[in-house]
Amino acid sequence: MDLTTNSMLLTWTVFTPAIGLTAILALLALRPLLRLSQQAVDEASRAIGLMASLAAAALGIALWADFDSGTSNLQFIHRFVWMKSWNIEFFIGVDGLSLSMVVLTGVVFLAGAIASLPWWGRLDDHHPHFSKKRVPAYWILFLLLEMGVLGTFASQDFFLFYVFWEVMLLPMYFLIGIWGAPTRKDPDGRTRGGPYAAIKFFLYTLAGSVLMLLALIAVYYASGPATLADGSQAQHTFNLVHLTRQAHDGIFVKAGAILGIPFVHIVFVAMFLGFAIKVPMFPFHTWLPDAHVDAPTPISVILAGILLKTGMYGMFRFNLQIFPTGVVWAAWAIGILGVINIVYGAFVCMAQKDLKKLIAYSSVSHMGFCLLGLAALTPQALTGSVYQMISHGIVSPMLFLLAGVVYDRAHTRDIEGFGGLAQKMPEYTALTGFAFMASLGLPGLAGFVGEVLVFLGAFAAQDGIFRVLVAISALSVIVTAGYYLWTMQRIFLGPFNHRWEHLHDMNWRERLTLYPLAVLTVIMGVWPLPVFDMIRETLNTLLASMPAGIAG
Amino acid sequence: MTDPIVSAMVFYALAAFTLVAAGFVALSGNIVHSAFALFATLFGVAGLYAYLSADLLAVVQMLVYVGGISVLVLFAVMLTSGLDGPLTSNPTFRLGGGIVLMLAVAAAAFVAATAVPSGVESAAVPTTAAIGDALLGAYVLPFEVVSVVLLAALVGAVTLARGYKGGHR
Amino acid sequence: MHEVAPVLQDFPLLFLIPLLPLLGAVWNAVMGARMQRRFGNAAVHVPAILFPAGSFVISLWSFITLAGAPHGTSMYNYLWAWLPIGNLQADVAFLMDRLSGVMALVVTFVGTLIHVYSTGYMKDEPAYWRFFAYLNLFMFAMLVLVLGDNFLLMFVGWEGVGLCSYLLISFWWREREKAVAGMKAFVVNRVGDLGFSLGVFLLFWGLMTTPASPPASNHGQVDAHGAAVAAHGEEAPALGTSVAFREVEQILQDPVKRTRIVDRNVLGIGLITLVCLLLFVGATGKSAQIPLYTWLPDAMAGPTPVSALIHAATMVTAGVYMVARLHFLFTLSPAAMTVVATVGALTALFAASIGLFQNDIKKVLAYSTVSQLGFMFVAVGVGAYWVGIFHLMTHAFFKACLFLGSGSVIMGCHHEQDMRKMGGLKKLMPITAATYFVSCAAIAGFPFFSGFFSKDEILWKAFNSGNILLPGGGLILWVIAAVAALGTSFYMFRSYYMTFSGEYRGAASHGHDVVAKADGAHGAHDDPHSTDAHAAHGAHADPHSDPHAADVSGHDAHGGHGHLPVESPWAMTSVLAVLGFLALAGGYVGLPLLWGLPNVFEAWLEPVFASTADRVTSAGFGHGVEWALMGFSIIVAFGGFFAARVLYKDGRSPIPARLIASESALVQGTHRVIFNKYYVDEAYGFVFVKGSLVLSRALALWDSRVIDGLVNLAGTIGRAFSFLQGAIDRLFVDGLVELVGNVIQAAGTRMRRVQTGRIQAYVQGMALGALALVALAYLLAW
Amino acid sequence: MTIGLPQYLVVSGVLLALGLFAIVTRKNAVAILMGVELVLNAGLLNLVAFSRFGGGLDGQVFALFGIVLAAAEAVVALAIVLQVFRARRSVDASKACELKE
Repeated sequence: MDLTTNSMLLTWTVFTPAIGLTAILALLALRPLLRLSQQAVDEASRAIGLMASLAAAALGIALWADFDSGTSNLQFIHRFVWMKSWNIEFFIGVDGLSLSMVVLTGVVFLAGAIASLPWWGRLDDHHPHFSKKRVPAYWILFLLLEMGVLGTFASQDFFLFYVFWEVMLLPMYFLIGIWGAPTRKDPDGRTRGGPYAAIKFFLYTLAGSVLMLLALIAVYYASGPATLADGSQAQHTFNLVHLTRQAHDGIFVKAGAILGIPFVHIVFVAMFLGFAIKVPMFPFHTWLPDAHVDAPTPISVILAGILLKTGMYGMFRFNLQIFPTGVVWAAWAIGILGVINIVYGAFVCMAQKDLKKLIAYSSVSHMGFCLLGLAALTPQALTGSVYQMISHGIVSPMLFLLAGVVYDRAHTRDIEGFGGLAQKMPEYTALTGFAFMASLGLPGLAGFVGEVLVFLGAFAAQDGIFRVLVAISALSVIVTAGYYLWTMQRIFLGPFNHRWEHLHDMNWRERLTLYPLAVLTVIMGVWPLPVFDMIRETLNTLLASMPAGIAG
Repeated sequence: MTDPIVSAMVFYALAAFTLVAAGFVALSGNIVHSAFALFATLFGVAGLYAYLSADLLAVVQMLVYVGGISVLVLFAVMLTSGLDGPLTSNPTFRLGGGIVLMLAVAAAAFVAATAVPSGVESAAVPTTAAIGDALLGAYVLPFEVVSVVLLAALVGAVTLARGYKGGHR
Repeated sequence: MHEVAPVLQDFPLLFLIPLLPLLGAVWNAVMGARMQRRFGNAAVHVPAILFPAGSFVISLWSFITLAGAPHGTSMYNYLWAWLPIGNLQADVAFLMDRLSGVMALVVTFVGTLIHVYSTGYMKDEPAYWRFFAYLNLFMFAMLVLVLGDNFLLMFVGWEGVGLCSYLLISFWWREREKAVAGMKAFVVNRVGDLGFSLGVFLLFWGLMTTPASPPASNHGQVDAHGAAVAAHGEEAPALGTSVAFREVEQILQDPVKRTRIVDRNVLGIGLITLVCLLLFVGATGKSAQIPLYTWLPDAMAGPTPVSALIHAATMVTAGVYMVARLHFLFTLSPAAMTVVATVGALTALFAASIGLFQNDIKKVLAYSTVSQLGFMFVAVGVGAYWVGIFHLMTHAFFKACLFLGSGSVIMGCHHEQDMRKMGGLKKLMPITAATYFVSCAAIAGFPFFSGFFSKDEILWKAFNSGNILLPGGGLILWVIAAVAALGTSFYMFRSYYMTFSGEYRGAASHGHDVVAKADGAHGAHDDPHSTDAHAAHGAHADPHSDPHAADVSGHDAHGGHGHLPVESPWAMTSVLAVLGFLALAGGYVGLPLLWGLPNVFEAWLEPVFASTADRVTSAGFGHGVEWALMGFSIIVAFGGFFAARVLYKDGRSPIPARLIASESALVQGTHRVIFNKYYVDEAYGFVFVKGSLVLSRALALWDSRVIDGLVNLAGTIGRAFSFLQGAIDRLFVDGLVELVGNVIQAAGTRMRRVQTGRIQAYVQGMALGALALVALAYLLAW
Repeated sequence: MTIGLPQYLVVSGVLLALGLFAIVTRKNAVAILMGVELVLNAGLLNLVAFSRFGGGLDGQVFALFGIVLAAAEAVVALAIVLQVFRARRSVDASKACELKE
């Protein structure tokens, strides 16, 4: 499979945000020259930011348009030697799995961008809306984040992946820290707020990526010789395609044990933990609710919509592709942790008082399905897991945008504080109802397809335990319905709470983001075929690399 | 060649004369006495040079030291001690330390002297021509440098002695 | 048993049947509010009725072409592949065979009628458009369920109707308990759906992993977890993997494959039995059988047309349809059939007993629905599938008529649902009364009414069934069912007489405030458990109770004038008339063979269940027994009727009041228990709802305290450690450096005194130094 | 007893001792200079003695240079002493100790 550069379209997609970024910077630099007012600069940077994310989304769709779903090898490759001394190449390429994530990133970032626009005049001054604070800086970081994420999904070189992984991490810290909620003391005296959440998020993910770095180095030194882009021979390689081929020839099995633990196991676990923190998996999930509660709406949209998927994507691309035996070895552990994610997340949701925290924990629960799907290793389960990633990537942004709608007006997210809102905001109620139904997996909407495939695939797995796991996690279907409807009940139904007399229904900016996502949810629920075509070949090759007797 | 005993006797006489004069220089309470004792010491040393058949040196010693420097010292004594009282401005202090130091050095000299193997006595030959050759032969560079030093000293002494235009600062 | 290969005849318009109501729903949802504001109600309900009517026409057309087609053919319409992954092939395809044809007709016909009825009932409702949007959406979901070609598509309809019932029950969401009732319905349905989906997964897995060909070499034993241990070599070709009903049916028709799958067991129970039981759990959720019935009585919080359409005619019958549709599975496991039948019978009796004492007219009808569904499950349980469907159809007619009748009564009495505040409506609302009576007769099983034919057939089939593993076979079922039938006819006529006979007890006219108030007061302080007498001795006794009306009717005023109940508008009464007629004549489609008359209904459904007909055995009782049973059921019907008539007609007899007021603790106790629905609701509420709340609160606390705590602890430990390190650094390392500095400085100050400024001291020092050197050199040399 | 090198060395040693004594104990700056002269002469004497006993003429040439330098040194030293005297009206060495620490 030749890996020479054959198209620049992907590079354009990944670096369009960078172009937008530099445009804003240039604008700032030229500001004194052009004597621009602060207002003009804000408007311009918003326009540039919007254009950049629109372009990225359009390019993503273009990529999908002429993506040949018949083959599983990489397409739109752009590869050249980056650091000769360390055999590191700038190597980006897309197969079905990466492409799905790139397209999803484009869509969600576009939604995030639109949601970051100010509120067209409805803002009261004593609640400074985040979209009016330090606008150019916001958009620069926003586009940097987008570039980081697109790069993460497109890179096929382990080192480059790690670089983009870190690039993705940094702007997120500032976006949550500066534009998030101000620091406050929550009822039991602990300091919470944007900065706290940002630090917690940053350190937590950084700890994970440190583990990943160690694994990266271990893999590099255990890898065999390979040819670089410029044809020269390299002793070791970061190139993912070569690494996969070498892994399948058993090079890592022969690699020496580290600290007495077999190489494959320890590297697998290190990488897995690095990604598990991002998913988030059960014991490492406590950063998610804090990050969501205190992040501004568009940022928690992106955080839930995309950043959680980078963790799962990492597991598919690295843990499953390079260490298939590792996944088989750890299948029980991943499965059980996935189920804990599902059931534990669902039950904790039931007791949440804060709407965003509830949605955050529901994300934890839904990502548990992806873990269970990955562990089951059958075609349906894997497809279900990837599909759940995509559908959750559409539904959870909708949920967070909806949470944003009510927060922008009422400045509180306390579920108990509302009541009978349907009377004042009927359209908003309808949409939230729709989003809740999609999220709890009503058949015919996006949520259901992922769930049913994971259940079906896990049930048909080789190992008996998965049948037990499915039975337990199916319990979450009821609990999820419970907490969503209970929330629906407390906020929208019942007698009207006259404290919210001043609330008004949705404005055009909110409709612009929510209705497209709603239509997308329906399409993905009713007609999942195009997405299946996209990811089918990749998953087949991943499964084909399974040790004999596992491929279900 | 004269009888060795007599020559020894001459040597000892010279040595004793020089040392006694030096003792006066060091120990006399009166600065003027010291000055004149200095004259005598230098004179004694010149004698010793002669005894050592270093004839040019003896003469030069007589010219430079006895004629020049001691007179200069006398001048200095006369210029500086007249004002503040009697000429006995030559008090000694920390006598103890000085005596101890003297005795120690003398002892060291004795020890060193006895330890040094007495080389063979070279013939008493007039040395002036040889020294002249040496001065302009092997030692031409030191000869020139010495002249420069003398000039510098001359100039230095003149400027110092004349003092500064604005009086001393 | 002749093998009928299913012939698929393409009928391109089939997908329109579910699609039209969907279009109606979308149209009303989007445009409804505006249309209603600008053009009034008509603009809303005209499209809302036309779309379902259109789908009724198409389903009728398809039904007719189906009738014309040869045996075993079914109308098929493939749209697109929905979930084509690996060996899973679930696609969006609609199939109308004879069974789903009947169901589609019933759904669309009754549905359209109820739409018409709703125009009258909901006339002055501000959210008129939203109601019709939801109704259309429900029709769409129900039709997807009925016409779905495979499990997953049926599941879409399955949960879709659950959603619509949630939306419609909590239609008047302003009152809190109505919203809560909706939520309860959805969650309980969801529990059932969980069972259904697990059953589907188990079936899919079972089919996929059971080796088709009997393994050659070893013992071919399948281990406990069902993992195919068969061929160690290549993977034996599985039975085939499909979720489409007809394909699974075809697989199970092949005797070799059938034996392979039947004798396979999982966790000690037969695979097929486990699948059927799980699917039946889904059915109990949807069709409100024990134990998941608690949501139906609360569902009465929804508007009455909703109760009629969803909670009587269509949605609740989905469970029965599902069992009938999967007859090829259920007949493979007698155990499952027995469970279905017994649960059905028990539910019938249980619901009937509760129905005896309800005072809210809709609650009575709700429990009667649960009871009638129990009958249907008895039918499909014993393998008499066509009877079950037949009863389903007739029940749809007369129960819808009863509900709509109660609807017009409620509207007439200004939204009063308590029967004790009604009475004497026969004179005031003649049509409603008439249709109500006909339907009561039908449900009770009066001869020549539709209910008689279907229910009697069920009793006979139960009595005569050979598949039941209970001791004495169908006998027990028959006994329970008979008692339930007796209860049914009693409480139905009780409700008839309390509502329509005697004097109007409602807070009718202003003129007679005194009486009304007295009456009202009278009513007010009578809390529920003291109003009804209860026949203490045993369930079998001839239960008769005294309507509260008795002690009041005596001095009741002669029915005041003013806001007296008035007959409902024609839109509602016409529908009542149609349904009343069907309640009367509906039965003639399925006349009993005993009478030598052609049974059209059974003939129609026979090919559908042909493939499994041989497995349904009968206990071999002769016609004589059948005649006897038919006679007995007539006696039961009239018995219930007369008892109710004696006790409740015109509120004359004092027995009910006296029984209620009787001091004996036993009577009081049992009455209170039964009246409060055996406290099942409260038990569920306490165990499940409260339990999960407590668990979730505990987990949330644990999450924020322990796990988050650990993370923060890691943070604080990090901070403490760095502080410690800072201290060490400051004290030791820094300390040493300063120490060195100080030492040097001290030494320096002491050395300074040496600089006395006196030259001689320096010379002396130098001399001594030189001297020391000389001495040293001397010493060393020496 | 013939006069050998040790005798000359003893003489110069004693001369050196007396010179040092003068330098160290005399308060009067000029007396100190006298002491310096004595020390210089002790050194020269040694030079000449060694040139006589075994050394070539070098010793004497050095002694010659030594004398010349001693002269220059004395001139400069006395000029300084005169300046000190002019500045302080006294040549008491022990008083002129401002340069101390």
